[in-house]
Amino acid sequence: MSVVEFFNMGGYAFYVWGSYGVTLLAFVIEILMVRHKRKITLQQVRLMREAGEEA
Amino acid sequence: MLEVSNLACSRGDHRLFSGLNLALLPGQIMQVQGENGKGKTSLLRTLCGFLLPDEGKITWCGEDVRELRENYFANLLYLGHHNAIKDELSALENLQISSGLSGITLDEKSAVSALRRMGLKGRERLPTKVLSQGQRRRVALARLLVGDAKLWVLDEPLTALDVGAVALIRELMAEHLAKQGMVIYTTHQPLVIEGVEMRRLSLS
Amino acid sequence: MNQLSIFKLLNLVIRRDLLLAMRRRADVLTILVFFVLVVSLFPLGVGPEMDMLRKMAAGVLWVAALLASMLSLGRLFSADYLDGTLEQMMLAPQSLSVLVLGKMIAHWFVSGLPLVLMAPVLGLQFDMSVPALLVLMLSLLLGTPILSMLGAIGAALTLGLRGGGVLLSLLVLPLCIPVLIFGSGAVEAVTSGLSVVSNLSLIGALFVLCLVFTPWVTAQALRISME
Amino acid sequence: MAINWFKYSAPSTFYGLAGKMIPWFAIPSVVLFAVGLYIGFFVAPVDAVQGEAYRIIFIHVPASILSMFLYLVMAGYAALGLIFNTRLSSMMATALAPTGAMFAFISLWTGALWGKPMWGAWWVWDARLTSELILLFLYFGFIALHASIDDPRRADRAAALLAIVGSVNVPIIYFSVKWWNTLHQGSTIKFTGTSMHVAMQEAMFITLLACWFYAVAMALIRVRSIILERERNNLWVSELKEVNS
Repeated sequence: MSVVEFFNMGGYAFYVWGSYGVTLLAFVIEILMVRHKRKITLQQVRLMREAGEEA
Repeated sequence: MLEVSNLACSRGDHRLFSGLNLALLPGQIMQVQGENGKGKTSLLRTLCGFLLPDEGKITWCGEDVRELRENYFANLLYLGHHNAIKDELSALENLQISSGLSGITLDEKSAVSALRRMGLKGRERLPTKVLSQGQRRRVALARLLVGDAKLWVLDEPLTALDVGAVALIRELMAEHLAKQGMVIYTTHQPLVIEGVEMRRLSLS
Repeated sequence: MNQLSIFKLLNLVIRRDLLLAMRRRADVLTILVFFVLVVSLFPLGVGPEMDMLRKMAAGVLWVAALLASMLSLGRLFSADYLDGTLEQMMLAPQSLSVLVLGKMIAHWFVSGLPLVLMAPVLGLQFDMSVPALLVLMLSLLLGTPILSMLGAIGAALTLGLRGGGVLLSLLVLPLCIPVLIFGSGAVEAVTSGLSVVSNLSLIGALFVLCLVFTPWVTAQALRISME
Repeated sequence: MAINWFKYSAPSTFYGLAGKMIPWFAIPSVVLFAVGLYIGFFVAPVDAVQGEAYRIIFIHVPASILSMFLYLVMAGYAALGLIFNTRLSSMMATALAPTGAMFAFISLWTGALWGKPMWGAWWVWDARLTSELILLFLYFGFIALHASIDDPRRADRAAALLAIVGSVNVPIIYFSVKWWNTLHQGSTIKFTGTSMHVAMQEAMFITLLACWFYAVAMALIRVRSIILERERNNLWVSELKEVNS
């Protein structure tokens, strides 16, 4: 099973790698979004705390 | 008899007040004082069962309000910032529907006399959208005359009322207290009823 | 005791809402005109060939009925919410579920019934046969109350929210898909000579299911929204 | 020793617990994906009928199962939060929704890409695909309703009620779509089931497990930021090392 044959997927390369590619993309996007949400929340908590200290 | 023990309320995640206790006996009147945003309205709405308190219990004649539900509502009359009247309907229709919902059978004659006493003589059948703000408030207040609710919860009842109307409200409150009714209210104008101890509860 | 009997309470609420609707007769007409408008758009879009139109008539009429009732649901509670009457209704010593059922029935009179009466007229635009028109009316008669009942849940959940109308449709339309399928399926069954009983009984089953559960669920939704 | 579950139901303690659990779900998920896909691509034989295209099922089927399963789990947490008023379960429901929606989307996308070589059309009104599409709408409804309400408490409870009503409707929708589909198109060919080679089933089961681990890890990460957001006024949040660093 040479590498080229593998990627060709018996002529269905577009469909197979299209599916797995988008799935990987969806996973990556979701992970990035969750990390971004965490960063934003931490920033927000810090801002609230500083605002709290000044009041 | 209304009793509140160790009540705590919050709006969103901001704690308004906690550990609040009060007891209102028949024939007593209590004013809730405090600057804006201190939770006066939230307290009144919690008493009516709209807001779920974080802690504490509200009991009516010894039973928890949440179990009583319909029986408690039968004895409760709440007047909020909104007038709770429909602009398309006439004052008479509004009053008949609101009393009908409270389970009070009200014939037209007594409805008209209630509206007349509120100073709406001749305007009973006009759609309320043509009335002035003060007159609309009087239509809302006409509910005080109808029905037998023992506990009045009034959120700033005197707003947009002229001197005559304020005197009328004072008179109605006096009558209600004489009949062993109870009143808990908020207001920004001073209100004194002769011969009655004006209790105060301050939310600080 | 102040607790009204179910029928007295229903009677009171339905009369109140219909009285209000009659004072604002324009709202009733806008729903009907919207229904007629949406249905008439399709031939313009698809082309006037009769056999094509006849095939898609049921689907078009049902989807238009769905959209028309979504349109009017926004006002089911929001008008009362804004002027404080909804608060008083929730404080009335009555069972909230029955009160909400009354409002649903009143809403159906205003938005569902006119659609049922108008549908056959529009059916002629699509050259539908008489039995098809009859089954269409019957399926709409059973189906539109379900739309009002499911829609009431959405209206209660999106009470007082900005962008409530669109959000309401997003929440409720997926839930109405079974009714749409069986409704248009009934008309297709009769045009292709099959028996209509299965479709209509399925819609009837959904109707009873909704009649039992939606008032209580809507009452819970109102309590959540009014907090 | 009886684990005091109520201790962990308080958001502050659950925050720490969730933090420790995330690696225990994230790492196995990656490992299982690698193993599952390896078996799927190298061990499993070529399918007689569909050639190589069938290998898409190793992600399509797990995604479909997960999207349905996560919706029911979400409705379960939502019901718990609504009935017992436990804020943590409502937060869990909110945390699960985006991941569930993503799996529904993946299931639709891979279903379409699989349908093209199999049935010659990108989108086929097959009963399963159509109900998957409706499930995606239900997810969007949940997320949109939750996002459009400012007060977090009302948002949780309103979205919870919608999730419960939705979960009651999922079977009704599925059967009505199935009934509708067979009425118009006749029954579609069945390709999952016993006729599959054992390696195929193994691969699919492993990737299913991998997706499940992934979903739990994502939910835990997201629920931690929701907890932070909701508890930002509380003392324990300001003492957290992440906040001070």
